[in-house]
Amino acid sequence: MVETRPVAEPYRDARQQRDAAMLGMYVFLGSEIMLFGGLFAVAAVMRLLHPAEVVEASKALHVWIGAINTAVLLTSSLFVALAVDCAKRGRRRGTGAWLFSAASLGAVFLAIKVYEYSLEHAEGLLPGLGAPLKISTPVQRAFMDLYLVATGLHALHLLIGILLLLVIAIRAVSGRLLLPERVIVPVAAGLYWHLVDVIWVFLYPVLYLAR
Amino acid sequence: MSGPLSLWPEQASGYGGEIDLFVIAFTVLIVALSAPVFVVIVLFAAKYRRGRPADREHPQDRNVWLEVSWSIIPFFALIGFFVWSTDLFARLYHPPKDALEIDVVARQWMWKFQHPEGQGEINELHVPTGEPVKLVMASQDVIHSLYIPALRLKQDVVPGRYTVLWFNADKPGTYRLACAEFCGTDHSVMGGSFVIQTPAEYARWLQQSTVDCSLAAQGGALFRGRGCSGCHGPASTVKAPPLEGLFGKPVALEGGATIIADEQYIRDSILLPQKQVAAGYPAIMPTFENVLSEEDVLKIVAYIKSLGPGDLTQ
Amino acid sequence: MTALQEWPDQADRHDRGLSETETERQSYLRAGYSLGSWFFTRDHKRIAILYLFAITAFFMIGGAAAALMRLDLLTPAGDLLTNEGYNRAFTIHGVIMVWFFLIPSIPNTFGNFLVPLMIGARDLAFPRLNLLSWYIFVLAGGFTLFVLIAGGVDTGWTFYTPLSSMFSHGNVVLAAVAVFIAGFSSILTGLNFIVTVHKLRCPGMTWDRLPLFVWAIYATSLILVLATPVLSITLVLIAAERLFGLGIFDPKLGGDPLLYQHLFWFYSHPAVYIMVLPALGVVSELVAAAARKPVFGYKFVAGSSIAIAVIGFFVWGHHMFVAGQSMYASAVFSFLSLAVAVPSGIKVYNWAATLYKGHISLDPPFLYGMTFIGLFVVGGLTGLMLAMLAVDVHVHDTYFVVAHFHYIMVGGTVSAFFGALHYWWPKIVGRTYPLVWGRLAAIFIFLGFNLTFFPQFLLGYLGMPRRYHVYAPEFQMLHVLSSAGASLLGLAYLMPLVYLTWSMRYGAPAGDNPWGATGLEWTTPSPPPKHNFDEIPVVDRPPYDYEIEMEGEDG
Amino acid sequence: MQKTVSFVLVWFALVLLLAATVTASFMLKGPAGLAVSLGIAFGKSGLIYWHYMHLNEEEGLQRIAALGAGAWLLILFAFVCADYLTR
Repeated sequence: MVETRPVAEPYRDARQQRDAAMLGMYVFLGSEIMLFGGLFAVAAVMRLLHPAEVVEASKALHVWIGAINTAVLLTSSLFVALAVDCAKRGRRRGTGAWLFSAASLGAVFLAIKVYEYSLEHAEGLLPGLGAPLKISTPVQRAFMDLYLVATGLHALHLLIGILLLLVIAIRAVSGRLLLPERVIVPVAAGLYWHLVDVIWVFLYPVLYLAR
Repeated sequence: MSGPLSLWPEQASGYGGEIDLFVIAFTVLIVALSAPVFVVIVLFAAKYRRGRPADREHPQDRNVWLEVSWSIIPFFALIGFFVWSTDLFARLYHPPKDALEIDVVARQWMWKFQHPEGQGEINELHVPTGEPVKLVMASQDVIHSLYIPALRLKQDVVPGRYTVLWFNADKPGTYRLACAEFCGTDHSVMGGSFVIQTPAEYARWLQQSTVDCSLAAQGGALFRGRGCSGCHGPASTVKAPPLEGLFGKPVALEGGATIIADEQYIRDSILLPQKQVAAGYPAIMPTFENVLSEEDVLKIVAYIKSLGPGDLTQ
Repeated sequence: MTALQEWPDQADRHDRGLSETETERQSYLRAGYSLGSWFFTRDHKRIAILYLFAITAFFMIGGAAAALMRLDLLTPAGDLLTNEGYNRAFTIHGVIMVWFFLIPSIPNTFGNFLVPLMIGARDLAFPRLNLLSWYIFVLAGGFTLFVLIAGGVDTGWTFYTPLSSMFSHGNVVLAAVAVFIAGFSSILTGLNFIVTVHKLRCPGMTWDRLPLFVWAIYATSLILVLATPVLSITLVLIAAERLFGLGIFDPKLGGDPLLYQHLFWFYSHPAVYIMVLPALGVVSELVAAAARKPVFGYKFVAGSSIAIAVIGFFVWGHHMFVAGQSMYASAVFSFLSLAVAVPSGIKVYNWAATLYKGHISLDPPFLYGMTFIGLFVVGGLTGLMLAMLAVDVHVHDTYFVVAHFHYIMVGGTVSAFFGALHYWWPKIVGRTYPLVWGRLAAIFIFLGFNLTFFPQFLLGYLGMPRRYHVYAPEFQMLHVLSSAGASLLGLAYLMPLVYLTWSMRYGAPAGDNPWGATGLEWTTPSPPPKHNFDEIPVVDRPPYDYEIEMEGEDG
Repeated sequence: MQKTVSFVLVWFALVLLLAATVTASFMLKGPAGLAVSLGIAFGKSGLIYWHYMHLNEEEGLQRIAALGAGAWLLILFAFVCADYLTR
């Protein structure tokens, strides 16, 4: 990777700076994995303690909506990968376009998610607010709580990702982001986006497909 | 409970004695492990003070075998003690079958004790000597911990399940019992006295304390009063599993698993009925979560335990 | 003790230090005087100073809460505070000391200041991130203080459910949020150190030439990054459970309170090593410098830091022996807890061996180092006793535990913190302090500490539960002793504040290397210039290569 | 260019795996179903990490950093589950 720009303070050369950035990003993503890991541990324990009821609760969720959303995220990841590829080649337009479409797929995911929540709320699956609870047992309610927290936290991460991609897309197109010199910026953002995708890849079977 | 200064706790059971022995032995070990370090540091600090004339020829800055030995040898010593203490610990998990059972309910900020014949007491526990006593403990609210220093024993009391503590007290007297797990505002006053009596005194004490009927009988009253008998009774038309002679027997569950019907199982079946559904029966039992207090549940459990084959039909 | 020696290396002594020296004029301290030049600095050394101020403040607040408790415990009835007040006091003490003093203490001050200097770098890998994590830390700290003092939280620093999630009256949610925020600071700092150590070592600074302090900070950073997020998510669940009646830890919904304890201790036990590993690193430096010798068994000592960090993740269950955990799990956790003793033992024995045939000085840093070793050994070995299942059943949640972890945390980490302060102070401010006062403070701290906490071992075995405001009269005498010691300890902790501040103006200039120690940080002027090194150094020799005489010498 | 192609191929694989996991959920129950769905999830994330997250271009250190946390979680899972299974 060629870098003509002078390197920032603590670094001796561009290679070193780039490696540091990559390593830092991977480590940060590691901490994100540990964050969601706690939730997955909770899910595991629930399943261990109440296998039958967890399966019951899981069956109540909308498998197909979840599947569609998974597909949406996977596709968005593809777009991000393509965007990064363009960035490496210094194609500003391409970078911006792919990032923008990825971000909009992220928005689609959120829209579908909100629609799904509203369905579940109408069906009386979601605890609290309004509609009467149709959940038969306390454990199933606890499972729905976990579902809410996990998907909610994931949605929050996705929202941050969307904003990140949009900002970078704009900066790339407008040329305020030097490409390919500062390709590290879209690369790092892309890593974050892919991780959010990976987390969903695990959330989907654990929450929707417990049988 | 003597004057303002005491240095070693009273001890009221053989088990407590074994713990003290272990602690003394282990203290000897750790002194043996640490004393050399202190001595050596002080010696060197004096002998090799900067500017002091001393033989400093050929100092070493590594010696793998030395290092390996002083990391491995203490470890083996420790393993010996590990086995010893784990053996002592394991005993706490195997209460004798014939133990005298006393129910304990903890709540902010008091202890309730229920003797089998129905005598209840608060913040005071009477037990006889020479007979194993098994405490079955439940919590109404937060986590508490029953701590009896004289027995060197402690067990957390966790909401949502039963925990067990058993002992064989042998020294009559009055000792302290306390809550060891922080449980809120009045945690530090959630304690009382633990009274060990000779069997004769204990029997006399049971006589004096007034009761209408035994724990199981009270449970039976609840069993009918709360409508359990409506389904589990002999005359019922609803298909509900029979409870006679259930306790301690294996139960086949929906989905193939089997489970031994212990206190915890009966408790869960009353409060979380869907958790383990007996095979072949519809999962129609409602939860009694907000209907029964922990004491009620313990009484019903005692009742169901008391049911021999055919008890319900007469 | 023989006559107190004066400062070893006395460059330009004639100057009684009142006027500022040439090196000081070019130092990082004089690189800009405006507030902005401090609060928007990206210089790791200035950020270290910012942390030093914040942490000292939190130390005093936590200490004040402790003083309040010790005062209250003078009488069995606890006449000074109400039950609620006492619970709030120890919650303040715990939360502040753990998350806002102990965890950031050595890494964020001395780690920040020294890691780049020690590995021959101009700064940490991400200077802006470094400043950001200070702001996050201060924000979280201020918020916590507000919550704890204005609102009042009475759950203890452990936030056990269901007490915290359903029954406590305090502002648990806000407290959880505050600690959650502080977590980001920890993670970012750890991340910064990891990348710095990997990517910014100067030419020739191979892993087997890395100062042991850097090894320790690196190990600590791994824990910070891997453990803190689990605490964060656990706090989120607590807050959610309290706000929306989430069922995860609620037995009524089939949840399990013990699950909270598992998640909490998966963070909080490794967190103990976050607090003590940097201290171990500091002491390795102090011992080597005091003995003017290479640390005995450098590779073992370095490796043991990593070993402690890793094994530290396998032992959390030893906090749950009487909590209702499976007996088999308890046995495994007990065994693994013994395993931690091995690397810790290696360190202690190797330090002792380092002194053999050295030129040992009894300057303040070494006195603190010895204090650390002594108290750390006692704390560690009583820890082994707690790891023994049968004993833990008796002393768990008693003052025995309190005494044990204060020997590690206060006797260990805080002593090492003061040791580091006295050792690197001349480098940080460029001036020397009166050694006599340093020695006196060290001795008082040692005495005061033991008087405070040794009686608590006895109290614990007697059956005095922790977090007790009202206690049985037979415990009073020991409590009075403990409180007396605490007051001595408190005064001793204030002494350095006075003479170190004095030294900044009236101390003699220290010169580059007042201790005659090795290590890149001593090759720079004191205080170092803004960019640490005019050109990046090249390392061509092992660490701690003090010249070793082969013939016997006479002094 | 062939990079783009490989990215698209990876995407195809991911979608196929998604289809697989959904179908499996209708056929398999209990531990078997869990094993399969988790296995597939690991497969998917492996593809993403290797191709989209550049691990195929990075050298050892970065790979360890990226995957280390995942491995670390096993400690949490192993011991917590061990406790619940042996109570």
